[in-house]
Amino acid sequence: MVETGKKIGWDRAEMAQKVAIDIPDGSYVNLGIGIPEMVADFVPEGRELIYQTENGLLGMGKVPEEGKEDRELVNAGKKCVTTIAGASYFHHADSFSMIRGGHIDVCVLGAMQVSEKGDLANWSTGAKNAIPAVGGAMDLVAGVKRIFVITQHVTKKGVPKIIEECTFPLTGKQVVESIYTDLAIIDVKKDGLFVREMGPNVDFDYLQKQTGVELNQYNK
Amino acid sequence: MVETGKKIGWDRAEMAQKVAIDIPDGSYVNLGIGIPEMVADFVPEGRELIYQTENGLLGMGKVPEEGKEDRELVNAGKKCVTTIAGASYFHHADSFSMIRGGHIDVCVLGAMQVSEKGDLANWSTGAKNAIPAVGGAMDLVAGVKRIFVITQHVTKKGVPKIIEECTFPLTGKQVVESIYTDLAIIDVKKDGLFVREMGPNVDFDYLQKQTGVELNQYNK
Amino acid sequence: MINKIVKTPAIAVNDIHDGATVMIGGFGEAGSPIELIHALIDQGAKNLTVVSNNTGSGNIGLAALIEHKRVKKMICSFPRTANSTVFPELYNAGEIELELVPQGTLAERIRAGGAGIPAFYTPASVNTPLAEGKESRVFNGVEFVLEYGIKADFALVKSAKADRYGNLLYHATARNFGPIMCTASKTAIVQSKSIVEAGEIDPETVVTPGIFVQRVVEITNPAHESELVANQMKYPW
Amino acid sequence: MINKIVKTPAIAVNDIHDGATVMIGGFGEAGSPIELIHALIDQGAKNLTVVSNNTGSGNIGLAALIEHKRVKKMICSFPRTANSTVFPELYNAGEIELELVPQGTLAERIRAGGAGIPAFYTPASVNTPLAEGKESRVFNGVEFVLEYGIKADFALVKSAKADRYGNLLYHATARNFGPIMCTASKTAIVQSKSIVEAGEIDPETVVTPGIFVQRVVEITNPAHESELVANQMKYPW
Repeated sequence: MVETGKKIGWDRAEMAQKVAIDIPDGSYVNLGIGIPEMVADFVPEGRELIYQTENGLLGMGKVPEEGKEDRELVNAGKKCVTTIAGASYFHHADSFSMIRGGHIDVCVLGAMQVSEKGDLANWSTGAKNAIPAVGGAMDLVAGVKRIFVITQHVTKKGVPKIIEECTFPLTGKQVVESIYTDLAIIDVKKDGLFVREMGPNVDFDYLQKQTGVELNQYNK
Repeated sequence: MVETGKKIGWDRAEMAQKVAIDIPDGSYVNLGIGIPEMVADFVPEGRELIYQTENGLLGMGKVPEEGKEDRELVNAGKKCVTTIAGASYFHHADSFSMIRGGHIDVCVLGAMQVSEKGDLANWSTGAKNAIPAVGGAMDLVAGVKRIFVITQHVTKKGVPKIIEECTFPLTGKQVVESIYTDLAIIDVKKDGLFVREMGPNVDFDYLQKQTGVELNQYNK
Repeated sequence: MINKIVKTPAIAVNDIHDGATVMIGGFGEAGSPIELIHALIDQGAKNLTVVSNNTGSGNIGLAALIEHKRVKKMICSFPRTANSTVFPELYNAGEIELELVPQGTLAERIRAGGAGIPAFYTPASVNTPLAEGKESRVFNGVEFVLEYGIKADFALVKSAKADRYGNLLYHATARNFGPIMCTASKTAIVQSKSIVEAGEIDPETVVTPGIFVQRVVEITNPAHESELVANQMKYPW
Repeated sequence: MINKIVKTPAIAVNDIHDGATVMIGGFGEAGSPIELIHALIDQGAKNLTVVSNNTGSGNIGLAALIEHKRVKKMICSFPRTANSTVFPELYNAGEIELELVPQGTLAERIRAGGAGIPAFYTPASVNTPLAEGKESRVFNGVEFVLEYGIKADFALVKSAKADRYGNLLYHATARNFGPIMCTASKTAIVQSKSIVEAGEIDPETVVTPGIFVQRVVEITNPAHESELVANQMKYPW
């Protein structure tokens, strides 16, 4: 039972922080567009992560100071960024060699749907008049060692995003390792989805009701 | 009939010069190890050729002055070279992208045997105890637009090198455009081998006797 | 003397023919060769197949080329931008074809085209709609899809520094598709912010060796796509 | 703090195990990581599969590794040199295996290994003995042969400049196989003539981004292979 009136679950910053804690020191990381980008703000003290952006930069730094933007120094979301000391530029084929070749340790992506098996749908609703646009998502899920998803637990209309089988076109099959939502952290295991942690004022029954597939608890 | 006592055919430098004359201004050229390297010494005045060496240099220059050699600035024959203004270095995969991708205009190679159809054998006699070593020859003949062969017309033992079918293992099939020997320049055409030019004191009958396959004359 | 420098964008794009396949560099605004694209609009070639990661912004650059119905087909990974309705409208009206390709596959297909590799296998898109109808094959227990190299008649690319041989340096993430597109096209046409003497570019730092470039035109003050879009400019103006 | 710098070649090659696949950079003398190879000889790993363009000169470097019977199999394009009898003797005695690969195919197979491409088609070697037993396929009327990516457990590579992240610059034609071997190996071990502070290498000029490198050791005065051979040196000395 979840009490009303209290804040339920985590806000976006807290979600990003949960992801950040799970990325080991020294990792090479690709952050998707949107909430995933916030992960960079919460790297625990003492850890050094190297950010790759698939449009040709390894060693992406912070957002530039106002007035110091370079329109041709951007991330995959086409926002202006900076470089760290020790950065490098490369062309697109080399960039995706890093990705496809398994050299990136962690990729954090948004999701429309995630299935019980770790299938991810995050590029198209399959709707008739939608312009299909895939970008680098399929290459990332196929090549990066660990895929973390960060997403609201349900859609704005309250429909579960974590479900038995994705109904939207897939980005990749059996690719997601863990799902970080506003309500919980859920690991994708061979024998199902396991809840690792729940947000403030979230209990298992409440979480299960917001989820389209049966959840499991560790040690139960 | 060829008169005795007179110099018959061309020497190596003259052979190299004949090749050089046939390479158009502005060409990108890869020169094989040995006699082919001499071609660079005979580029006609007013022409600019760019030399690629498959070990990662475009814009190879002359042999360095004595004492100025850099042991890590070498050509495919592992001899010290220099660079021209406007040169570039690249790794081996990029180098063979140039070659395989059809970006090199002309490659000049030595030969053990050339067939009537333009098949080339230049890497192995197929002998039992020989250590097979192929280098970049197969990539060059498969990728470069025009393959010129420069070779003695017959072996040291007097055996014809231009023959109906190669008996040695092939480097590539139907790849040679023209053959420059000490005796003649021969073009490989769909309907046979055509003699374009003969060396000093060489006549057609003599040439034919030194050749293991029927030769044709242009305009006959 | 080898000299690939031409005087104007108009001369540079003069022989792009109707029906040509044209690769256009850029990732969004970064590396987009706007002046060359505008010269191509002026030149008039149509029925083009364009290979480019995106479909342009606003009503300038690539979006303008599409808007003027010069493009029969787009091969790209992300034909959506927040600030352009040009492509979506034509696409929904059935007036432009789209071949949607995952970004890494697009990059590798272009590289393969330039490297003489007719086809290769990639894990990207397996088990998705983008692999439908494609050959697949299992290597060591993992499924891959067969993808083909792409070649083009022309490439339009933006560089930061060039010389008469066509050696190129790029600026920051404007590099993106430029180097591989130069390799995959018969005629690579480059607009460069500066042109320097041969030898001024350190051979250790050359990104695109001149062999891959056929024409270079100096555009010292290229327009900023985002500024043009913000000012609601439409090409031609 | 990420710091890939290790103090000695011995530490750098410490965990190379018996039976490992090891890529060794170099085209003849240029780019050959002699000090790392000698450390590997001292370390003792055997039954190695070595991927390298050549088989070494004299009785030092790669030739010495082979002479000490540490190498079970060579994958290379040109196992002949004017001044080494080490490989030919073992080969003719049936004591070392050879997989002969055209140089461009070798380079592309290494690149593919590093780029997550399991297999690709190339025109090189078609209709030759080196294509025998290999799958072939016709694309647009031209025959190609199927070749597979190569991965390695370790790479030994020589660079000119490095930083703690593993970013590398090379010198002249010593670059050759180094960059692609770093991408294709789980653990790329680099000996560098100098190590500089992070940020001293211009991001525009980095040849091997640090992500592909696991260990860097500074060797400020590497031996010259040709000098050692001329002096008839034998390793270990």
